[in-house]
Amino acid sequence: MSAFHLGGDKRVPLAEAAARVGDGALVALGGGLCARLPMALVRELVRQGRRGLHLVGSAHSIDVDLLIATGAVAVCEESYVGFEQDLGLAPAFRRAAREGTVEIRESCCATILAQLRAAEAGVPFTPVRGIKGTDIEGLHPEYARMTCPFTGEELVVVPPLRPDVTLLHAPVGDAHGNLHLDQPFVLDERFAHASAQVVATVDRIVPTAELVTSGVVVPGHLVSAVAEVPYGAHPSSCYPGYAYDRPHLAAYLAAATAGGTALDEYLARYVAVDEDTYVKDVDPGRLASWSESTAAWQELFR
Amino acid sequence: MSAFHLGGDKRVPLAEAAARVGDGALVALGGGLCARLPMALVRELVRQGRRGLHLVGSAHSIDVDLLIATGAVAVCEESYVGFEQDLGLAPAFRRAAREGTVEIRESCCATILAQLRAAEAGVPFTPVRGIKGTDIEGLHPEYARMTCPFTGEELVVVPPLRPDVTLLHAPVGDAHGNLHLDQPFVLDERFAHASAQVVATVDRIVPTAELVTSGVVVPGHLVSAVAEVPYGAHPSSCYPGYAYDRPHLAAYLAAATAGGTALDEYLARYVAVDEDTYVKDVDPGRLASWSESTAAWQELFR
Amino acid sequence: MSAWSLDEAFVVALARTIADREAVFHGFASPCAQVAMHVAKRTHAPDCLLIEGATYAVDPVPVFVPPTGNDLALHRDAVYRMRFEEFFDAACRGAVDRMFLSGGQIDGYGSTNVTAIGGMPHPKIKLGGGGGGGNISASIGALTVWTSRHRAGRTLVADLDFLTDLGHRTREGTRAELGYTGGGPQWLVTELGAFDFDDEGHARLRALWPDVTVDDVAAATGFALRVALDGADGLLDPPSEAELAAVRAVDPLGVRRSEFADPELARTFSTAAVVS
Amino acid sequence: MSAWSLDEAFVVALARTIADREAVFHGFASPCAQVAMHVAKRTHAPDCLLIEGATYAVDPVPVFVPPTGNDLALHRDAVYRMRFEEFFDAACRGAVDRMFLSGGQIDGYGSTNVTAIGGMPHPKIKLGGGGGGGNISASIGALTVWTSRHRAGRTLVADLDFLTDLGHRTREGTRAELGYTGGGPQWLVTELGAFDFDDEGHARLRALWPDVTVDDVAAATGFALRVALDGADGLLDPPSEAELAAVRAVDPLGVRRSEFADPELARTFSTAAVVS
Repeated sequence: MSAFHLGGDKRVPLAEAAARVGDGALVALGGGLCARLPMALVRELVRQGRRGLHLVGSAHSIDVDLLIATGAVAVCEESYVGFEQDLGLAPAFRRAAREGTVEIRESCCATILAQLRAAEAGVPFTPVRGIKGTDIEGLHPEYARMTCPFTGEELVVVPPLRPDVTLLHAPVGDAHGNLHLDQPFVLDERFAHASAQVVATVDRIVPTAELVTSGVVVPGHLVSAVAEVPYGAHPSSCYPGYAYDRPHLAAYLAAATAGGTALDEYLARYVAVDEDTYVKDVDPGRLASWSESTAAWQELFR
Repeated sequence: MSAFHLGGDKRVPLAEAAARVGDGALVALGGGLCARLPMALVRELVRQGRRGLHLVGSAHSIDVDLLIATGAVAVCEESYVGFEQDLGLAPAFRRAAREGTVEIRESCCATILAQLRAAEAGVPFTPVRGIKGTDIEGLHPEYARMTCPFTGEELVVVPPLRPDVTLLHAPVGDAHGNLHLDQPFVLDERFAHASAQVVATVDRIVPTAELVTSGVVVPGHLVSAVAEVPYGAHPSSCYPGYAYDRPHLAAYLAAATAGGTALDEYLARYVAVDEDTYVKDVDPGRLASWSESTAAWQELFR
Repeated sequence: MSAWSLDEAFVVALARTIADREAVFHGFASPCAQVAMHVAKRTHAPDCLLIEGATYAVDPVPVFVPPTGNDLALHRDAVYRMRFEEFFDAACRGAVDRMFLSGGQIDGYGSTNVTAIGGMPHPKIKLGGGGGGGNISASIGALTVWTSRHRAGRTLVADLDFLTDLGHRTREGTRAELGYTGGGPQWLVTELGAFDFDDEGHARLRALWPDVTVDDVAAATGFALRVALDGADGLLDPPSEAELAAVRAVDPLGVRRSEFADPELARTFSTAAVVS
Repeated sequence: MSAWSLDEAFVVALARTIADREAVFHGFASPCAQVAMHVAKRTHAPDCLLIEGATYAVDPVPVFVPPTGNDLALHRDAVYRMRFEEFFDAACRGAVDRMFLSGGQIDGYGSTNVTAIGGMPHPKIKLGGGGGGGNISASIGALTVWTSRHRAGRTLVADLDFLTDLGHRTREGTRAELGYTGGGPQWLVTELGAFDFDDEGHARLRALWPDVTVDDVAAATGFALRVALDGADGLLDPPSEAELAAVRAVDPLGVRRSEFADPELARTFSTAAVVS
């Protein structure tokens, strides 16, 4: 009845959570860069052979690249996909752009934000500052220009962005789908409110009272399913549990850059397996060493 | 240099804080209904004889009514002014509306919100859902209508709302103007970001480290001045310190309804005096009894 | 034998307009609606999403209902509190299923005036104002409109002095013509009876309180009465013991009673007979 | 006698473009700018408002600069963290005074391409993308543009393959014609020299690193060089001991070095002479 997701126990196995994402869905990815990415859900979507996804997000990395590498993506509407100065360009993304196998509808952070807010506020258009005069505007025939009735200036206006589903990973949640995140929240809150549903993984399900002490950031009434998947953001970070797994990311990049057999081997070893096997293999427990000392923390990045 | 208010110790006496509000200023009032209203600042504005204010806010009560009663207000752009079912209509507001001494530009909560967001996001117009077809629209010649370029539907569009100053009261703050509030924040955050400056009172100035434990809600870089004024929200509530002072509010309403000498006596006793004298007179310490027991809490409302 | 007062049954009637698994909201200065929501949550609608008025707290369990709507007693220990903008966005995009609205004047299409008797800019009586109603009455799924001041004859009017909140029709046209997807007023509950809204969006009397006649209602109503008395889905039926217990537990201070004129508060009923 | 490397002096030059009491921001994947901001905060601009890249933390004291921009090491113990929307709103309304921008291509007007070499929809090399630059380059007070890849000759170009971020002019016209109030590029710092922007909004070479000639710059630059060598307000002057100490303290992992080709990292200088 309600557009909200009311009541009850929303815990499901990971496979069932990922099954909420249909082929061709408009999917928002939570987290940003190499932090708090919903990687267990991404891997499960690959396992389930999802196709034709329209991805939207701000600045992302292995989540988007892995989905592209496995042929799951039709449209990529992110503001950035890559591995920063540390590990460089995103190989599958770069190849797909060159070969035209994915439609690259590159966007800008504040434009995506404006579109999400329009969706949240139930209005069919909203103006944005900037973009006008850039070539980003030309990638978006769905935008328009309008003249301000008060000042006479012309601005780009954009339609609302209403993801079918937002995929989030949080360190803790409860059985009702209430989630606690630490800052930066990136666009997670805005995605959650603008989407038809949120599907979440959490490192730990905790009692509601414990969650309230930390603070509920995304309320359960926006969440349709939550799966407990320890290390569900790996190889991205999810503090305080685990830092970014630089060697694993480098291994992915080498495999994805080489493609062919190398990529197949990566996928067979890390994606085709279940998450328990994955965790045993990658041993993410070592990434908790960040909290031991500054030296130990730095060591994870050398 | 920056539009933000950077650095330094921003503590000032109450008189100096209120002096940041000029005659004719567009003033946003924090808090809502009878909770966390910036009453010490309101009383000080009356003492200083401020005139011609344009008030904006959501649902307010004695803050607006007292400023109107003392002739400080030219334009009232609130979504509600009154004392709910408990104490009824706002006497000075009602009288001023009837006599035409204040321009009543009544607005709606979500419209004010949309206007503040336009100011925050630096855009010169924004559409709103609703309002169209109501008589509220007719009170606002500054609104317009536009046709959505995507759907063809006609919506009301509104200009940004950029208060000259937002007046806030918070239970605690630090010397840099960082403020902690408890929810509901009402429009305090949005006002703070959309305004040229925030002027705040706090019940207590605490060390920054202590404030961080509670959580900074309004950051110091939005705040130009902060004054420590214990019970600065009285007779509205500021939990956990003090509940709503129902007998005092009833006394104000009786005086403002009667007008003339009765109002003069109220003003002489409670407004013309300094805040120390005020606090000694009204004895707000008794309003901490809410935390003793449910019975004691209820007693405050009987 | 059970006995109850009109104010209790009135709150129960409002509560019964809420379906389970709805997201429901009341504005401030609305104690009857406020109490009704908590009664519904504790009786037939445990899985409704209750958004507690001016606190925007989700499914709180109030310590008690105080006479002011932004008070800690209403939301202490809530698991989650919406931000102001979060609630209004949800309401504007149609994610809120029901809101309670009242007014100093209500017309036959369920539009309300909470701004000014005598209209603007020269009001005879300036009322408090509409809060967010002018926005969200457009987009919320359904509205339960109520008044406890029907009998005096000045509330249900043919023409509003000022239209603050949207019913089924304004001078500019219908909801559909205005482009609003919210369903508009579904029920209008008064201290005399209960109305729904017909295919033209006009109020239609569906039930009376036991001590009220159609003539009483007609005499108090400024628009032409449309009548289809069929019990109004049981809205005005005697409260159950559970409902009465919930009213009394939620509202020990009797804040709901502040909405009624004294003579209405004297109206009492029992399972045996009307005791008036 | 003090000695330093080009990467250290480069970061110091970027830092010196920041005035005290400015609100400054760097995008992600920008370690030189990131380190520069913390160097400025610890030396000549203690009262700048430092917004730490993709964490949006205000005036944090990083434990160290890690090689990824959304990491707890950058903002642990920060007094305040902006929300994503809070930062972008502030930038869009003009409350942020300076941003650092780089690009795979930069034209004479300081516009940048971080989207695609070879343009869209058929890129030869798809770059990462612009983050929020396409919006906020319009409205931020001033931009410090930099590149550590000038020498190769493909970065400073006459015409961009794709315009991601706004310099002083686009095909559609000037900033004023586009209606943008942000001041646009103020400085362009490269591993060869430093440019400002003249009255036409075009880059103008103002200073060279000690081991670089105008001919070196001309050979590496795709647009016609405008030259007004006057020291560029000392941007490229030798770092002070305090500045060098700050660089080394902020960036013990040398993350800034990832921006440079190996030969550039071998460039070292001292107070006595250029040692190259």
